[in-house]
Amino acid sequence: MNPKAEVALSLHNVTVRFGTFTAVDGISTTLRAGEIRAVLGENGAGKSTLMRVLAGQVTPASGQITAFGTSYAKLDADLALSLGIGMVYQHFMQVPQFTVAENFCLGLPRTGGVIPNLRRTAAEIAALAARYGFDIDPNARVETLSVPAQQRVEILKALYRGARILILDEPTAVLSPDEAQGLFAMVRALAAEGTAVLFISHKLHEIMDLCDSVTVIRRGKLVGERQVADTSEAELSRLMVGSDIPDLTRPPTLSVAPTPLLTLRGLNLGRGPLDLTLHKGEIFGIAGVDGSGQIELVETIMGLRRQAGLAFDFLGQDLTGASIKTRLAAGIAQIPEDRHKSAMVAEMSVADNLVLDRIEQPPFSKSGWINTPAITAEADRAIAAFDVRMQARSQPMGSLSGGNQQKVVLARALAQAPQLLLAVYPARGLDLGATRFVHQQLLARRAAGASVLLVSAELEELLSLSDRIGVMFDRRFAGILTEDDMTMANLGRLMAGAA
Amino acid sequence: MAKHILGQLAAVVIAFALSAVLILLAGKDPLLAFGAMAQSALGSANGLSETLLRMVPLALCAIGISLSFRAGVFNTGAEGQLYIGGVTAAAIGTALAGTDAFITMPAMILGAAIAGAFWSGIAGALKLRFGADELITTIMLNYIAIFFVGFLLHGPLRADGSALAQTARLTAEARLPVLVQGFRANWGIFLVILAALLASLYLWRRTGGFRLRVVGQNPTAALNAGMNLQKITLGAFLVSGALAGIAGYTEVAGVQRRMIENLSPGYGYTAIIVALLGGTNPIGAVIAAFFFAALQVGASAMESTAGVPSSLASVTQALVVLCLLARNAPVLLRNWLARHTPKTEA
Amino acid sequence: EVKIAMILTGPITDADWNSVGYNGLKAAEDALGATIAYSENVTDADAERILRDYASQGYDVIFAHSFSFGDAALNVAEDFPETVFMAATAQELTENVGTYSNPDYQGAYLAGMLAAGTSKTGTVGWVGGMPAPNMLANLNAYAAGAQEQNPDVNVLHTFIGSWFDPAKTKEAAIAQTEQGADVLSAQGVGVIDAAISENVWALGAMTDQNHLGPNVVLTSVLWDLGPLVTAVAKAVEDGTWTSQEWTYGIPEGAIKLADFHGLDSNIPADVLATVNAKFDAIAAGDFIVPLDTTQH
Amino acid sequence: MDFLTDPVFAGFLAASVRLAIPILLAALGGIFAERAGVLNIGLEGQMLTGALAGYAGATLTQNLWFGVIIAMVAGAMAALVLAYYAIRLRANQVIVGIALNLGLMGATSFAYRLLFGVDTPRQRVDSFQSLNLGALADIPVLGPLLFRLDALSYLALAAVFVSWFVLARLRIGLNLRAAGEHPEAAKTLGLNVPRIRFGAMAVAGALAGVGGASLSLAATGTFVDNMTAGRGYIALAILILGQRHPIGALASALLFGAAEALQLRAQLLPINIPVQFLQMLPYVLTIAVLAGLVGRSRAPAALGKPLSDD
Ligand SMILES: Nc1ncnc2c1ncn2[C@@H]1O[C@H](COP(=O)(O)OP(=O)(O)OP(=O)(O)O)[C@@H](O)[C@H]1O
Ligand SMILES: Nc1ncnc2c1ncn2[C@@H]1O[C@H](COP(=O)(O)OP(=O)(O)OP(=O)(O)O)[C@@H](O)[C@H]1O
Ligand SMILES: [Mg+2]
Ligand SMILES: [Mg+2]
Repeated sequence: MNPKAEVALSLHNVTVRFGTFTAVDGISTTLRAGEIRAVLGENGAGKSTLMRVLAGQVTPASGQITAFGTSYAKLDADLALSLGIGMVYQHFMQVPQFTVAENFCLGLPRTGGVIPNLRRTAAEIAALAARYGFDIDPNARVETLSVPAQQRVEILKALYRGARILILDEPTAVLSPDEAQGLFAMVRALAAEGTAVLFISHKLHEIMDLCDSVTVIRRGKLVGERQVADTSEAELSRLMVGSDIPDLTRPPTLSVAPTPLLTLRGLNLGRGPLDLTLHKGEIFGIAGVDGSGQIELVETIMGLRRQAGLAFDFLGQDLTGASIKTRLAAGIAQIPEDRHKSAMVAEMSVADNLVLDRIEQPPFSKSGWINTPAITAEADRAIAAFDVRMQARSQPMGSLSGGNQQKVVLARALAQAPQLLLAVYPARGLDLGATRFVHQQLLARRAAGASVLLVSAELEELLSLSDRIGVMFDRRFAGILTEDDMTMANLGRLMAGAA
Repeated sequence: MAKHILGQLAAVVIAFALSAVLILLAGKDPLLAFGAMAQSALGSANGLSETLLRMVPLALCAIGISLSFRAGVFNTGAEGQLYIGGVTAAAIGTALAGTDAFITMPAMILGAAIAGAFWSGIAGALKLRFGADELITTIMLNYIAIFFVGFLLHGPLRADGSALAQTARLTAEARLPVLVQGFRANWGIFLVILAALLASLYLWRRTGGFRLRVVGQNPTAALNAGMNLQKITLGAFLVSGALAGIAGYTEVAGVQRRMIENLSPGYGYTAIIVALLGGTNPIGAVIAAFFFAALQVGASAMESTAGVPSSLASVTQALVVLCLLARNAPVLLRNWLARHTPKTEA
Repeated sequence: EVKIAMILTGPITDADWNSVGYNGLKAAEDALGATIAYSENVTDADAERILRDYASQGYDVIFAHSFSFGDAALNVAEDFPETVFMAATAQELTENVGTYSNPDYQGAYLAGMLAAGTSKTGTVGWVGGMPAPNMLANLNAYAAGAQEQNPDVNVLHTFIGSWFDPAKTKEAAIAQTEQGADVLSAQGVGVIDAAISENVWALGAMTDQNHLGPNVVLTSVLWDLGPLVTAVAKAVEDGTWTSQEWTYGIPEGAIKLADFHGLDSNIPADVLATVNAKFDAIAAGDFIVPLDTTQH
Repeated sequence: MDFLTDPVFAGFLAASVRLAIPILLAALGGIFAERAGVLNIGLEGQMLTGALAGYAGATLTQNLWFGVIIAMVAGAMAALVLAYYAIRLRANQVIVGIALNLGLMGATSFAYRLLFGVDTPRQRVDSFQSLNLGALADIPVLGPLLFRLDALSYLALAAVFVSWFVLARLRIGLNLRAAGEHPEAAKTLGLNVPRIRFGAMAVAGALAGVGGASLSLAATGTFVDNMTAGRGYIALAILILGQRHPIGALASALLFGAAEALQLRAQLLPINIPVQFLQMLPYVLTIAVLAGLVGRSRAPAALGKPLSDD
């Protein structure tokens, strides 16, 4: 980055309030063309909110935004777009039922007048995609695309609109490391062309790898700004949390002979058989590029998906045709992939969400009558134990920041000390401290003799936690790695489909 | 809270001011009309009795609708369920003529509830089995119910020798007793209170109600939490149908004393407004039903006393609802003014 | 000065049953200088309350102008012995509940004769709302009249299943013309529209409906409730009112055929003569139109 | 195949179309509203408004087309009230819709009397008559289906294809659907979602208004209180049955119209089925088709939901 480059954006004392709550508190900073700036902070620190101010989605209570020399008290969506500010949201802003090209046409007169020229737009998309080495079918419906593909579409959409300031809100949360590297290459290329990039991530190594500078936010306030060259991961995490984060210690594998916990025979996800046995006291990692059958595997174990000819043995119990309720009662718990869809009721309180699957059990109810004090007590316990940051336990679940929602889901999954925990992307969107905390919880389950099926897109996470790793490709296991051959190289090879 | 009630009051006042303009346009006296309205709906023992009487079917249907909406079931079929419940109650009541009231009354209530639940259950089964949208099926089932009842009353259930399509008059044991001699309000009100209390307890204190709310708000999460979606959804259909069926019973046993072809002036549809005005809350539904009943009873008195055309009575009712719903309007106005008045900065 | 109230099932602008009631009320107002009041669109669920309302306001006589208001009138009458209630076709009579019939079936008989006599196809039609007793009486008398005129006549009838649905009524009538009906009895808005579009004859009902189809409405069966309302109110005022069935039909001059507006040239002269003779016979009491409310 | 040329069969086909047209127009209106994310329960009131306004406009100017235009404007205005509640006031769209239907039923009746009085006999306007297309009308099946209609019905059929084209091909259609599926995304792309929804509702009301006018200006030539007789609610069902697609709505409305035409004819046959069972036919058939053929249809994701804050 060129320190003499033109200033693309500067913020002066920007403050955002939601009611009485100050989400962003007097933040000032300056971003130059071609600079890649990381924005770092705990869950709920205010990163997304600040970015939404820039995209014209949130009106600041006070402060000033200067973009390419002109100052504004607030931006609206149109203005932000016309200034060349493009944002890729955590929740993608695409109409799932539309094709990629149709999504690109929305609100963009350049794509044709009364009748948008979809063919021309598709051709332009293809050309742009080719320039950045993306593989995107402009005529595919967005809902049929994988998550990384949707993200590429989002980025491409911002570029197509001529973004000169590109905001990426936790883009790597849904990407595998390889995919993340692809993204970084692209971001670097854009920066080289003069695009300023704001990059939000909870992964310090990514920041160290990609960014020029870092802005650290804590509880809405800017607590420090560093050049990446002049700082370290340790310093950044200290800045972010206010203290050091303890290292993760993984106790060694037990030396006793493994005892099976779950045996699946005759499993077939549509591309041939795959047998699976999970042992007590192990973390079994599942690697694979997105869409390799991980989710189907978890859904089958959970009973959400039925398959003929499957024999399901769980601790000597035959659960083949069992209902989800029976499986939960038998000690299987899950952290689902999409918490908004599958794991939370946004309108209900955090306390209610914490007992969603246990409401029938004592002490939360007795002969069908709900025991509110018991639920309150459980909520207080879980909120304290999992450090859920929120205003009140009666707060609707939907009003928590994403990271804190994830903690609630985790707390619920772990509450009954499950014998088998199906953890799908358990740390997605979590900050450093929270991620560390989740990992410790998984290890604690393992130490207690339970088994964890850990689905993750992050190979480091898998490598540091798993006892074995099953690598999925095309809905089958391409291989199962054990302690000795668990290496990045082997993982990468198998994930690509090599035998 | 106080501010909230004040706001509601202001809304009602505005609605009446608007109606007053229309009444003047019709060449009638608004003060006379509103006086008659207040007097006949709430201002006299008979008025209160009439309001309570009308509240019963509205409240029963609205409680059921509230429960079904909470479960994510858009049951707009209370009208038809009411007819089916009513005709069943009348059939049982006439069949048991002369039997002790201790047997007749429970039999009629139970019969009406089961019949209403059955009718609603058809829509439920179609939804679960074929994914048929209940908005369509319940609207269609309303028409079918009314034609079917017409068939029964013209044919098999018609009273001997009656020129009219109606069942025989219920004997005293089969009727719902009045609360106070000389007034029409009847024991149906106890059914309302009972239903509202049970429904509230169920919704907020019972695990079943908890599950119902979860299913209504996020079915996928409910599924993942091990809940039986089909059972809960069907249950919501059945319970709301049963309550509408009981509303049919109260009309037959308490008001008409037989089954007639035009049993309901759209109670089942009005109850949708009532349920939503009451915040899909059983107690709220009762309060809203009382309010709406008073409004309807009062509105018709505007016609009989002040000569206001009945069409304006419906306009007045609609205006009251619309003004109540416009509670965000003052905020909007303030924001608009704030945006459009130049700031004077020091 | 007598105070008269009336409750009606529909709007007074329907040019049908409710207009007849309203016009009767107006006639009594003019004739007696009476005070009148009325409520429209009264449902069966509301009837009792509104009757009670009028009674407690001191109205002397209250007309419950629907065959379905009988129960309500009987219930309220118990509590207001000083008030006179007139229910259209009540099931029973009491001290202060009288009843009045709907004698338009007498006119329907004549309409049937006219229809059968004018028809070239030998098929005539009749469209109504719901199979209520008064409608059935009308239909059966129409059919009987048609048969008297032409024993081989084919009388088609359709019930649309609700009281007001002009578009559906029109389609029901068109369906009848497709089966050959070339004269239609219009017991609801829409039939005359069908007659216009299919170029067949229509016979209006209740009020003179010629203006709705000047070229197709041969005549209308008129029902004038004025004499009845006036007579009842006068009797109440004079204290001579008695509980009974008040019948004001053709003999009393309440049912008539409307002017033909020049279309009588399309009716065979002999038919016209027979119909006129029949009218006179009914008026003189020499012929009693059969009252049949069964559904065939 | 003799029946194909049978005049009774031809009459049945033509009647099916005529009975379908008013419902079809309202259903098209409903589609515009719903695809943009607004639940338009108020179709019934908008139709009724159109029926009166069309009649009044045509009577006062002695011009049917002027009546149609007035009906569109009035229907649109009625819909915009609902839109204001739904979009600006974030009120529950179901209550507002039902309340407006109630209010408009009264208001149209009242307005009729203000305009035309109570005591004057009801006037009839010379309604739209079927166009004379000569030999075309005698083509088997197609003739009665397509070539015996009145001008307003051709307008309705044209509206089906125009609606389809607008929704599927035009930029405004794309924007409209985005507003119904993912308003937040639409907003981030600089689309003015409230404006789109207001526009969609205006179109919805205008179409429902013409639907109402087709009752007063084509079917009959007069206005009667509450003459829509629940067609606005039926249209809500028809549009779902048609999967919220204009062509689907056409097919569904025709099915409903055909069932109605059939039962009106079945009543004239010497069969011993109670009349009430014949009258049920259209409603039973609709359910049967929904369950048997159509099944689950996906509503726009944001249907009925108020926009999020700011
Ligand atoms: N519209 C809103 N209304 C009320 N509170 C809000 C709103 N949006 C955000 N907040 C609150 O503001 C705070 C900051 O949220 P924000 O999403 O900016 O955090 P974040 O730093 O992006 O967190 P994460 O790392 O979890 O994504 C949170 O406490 C959140 O609950
Ligand atoms: N009405 C509200 N009240 C309080 N907080 C809200 C409200 N609406 C949204 N929020 C919060 O605003 C924040 C902004 O959402 P954003 O799209 O950045 O997701 P996020 O919280 O980071 O979630 P995720 O990690 O799942 O992607 C979230 O924390 C959300 O919970
Ligand atoms: Mg965020
Ligand atoms: Mg997050």
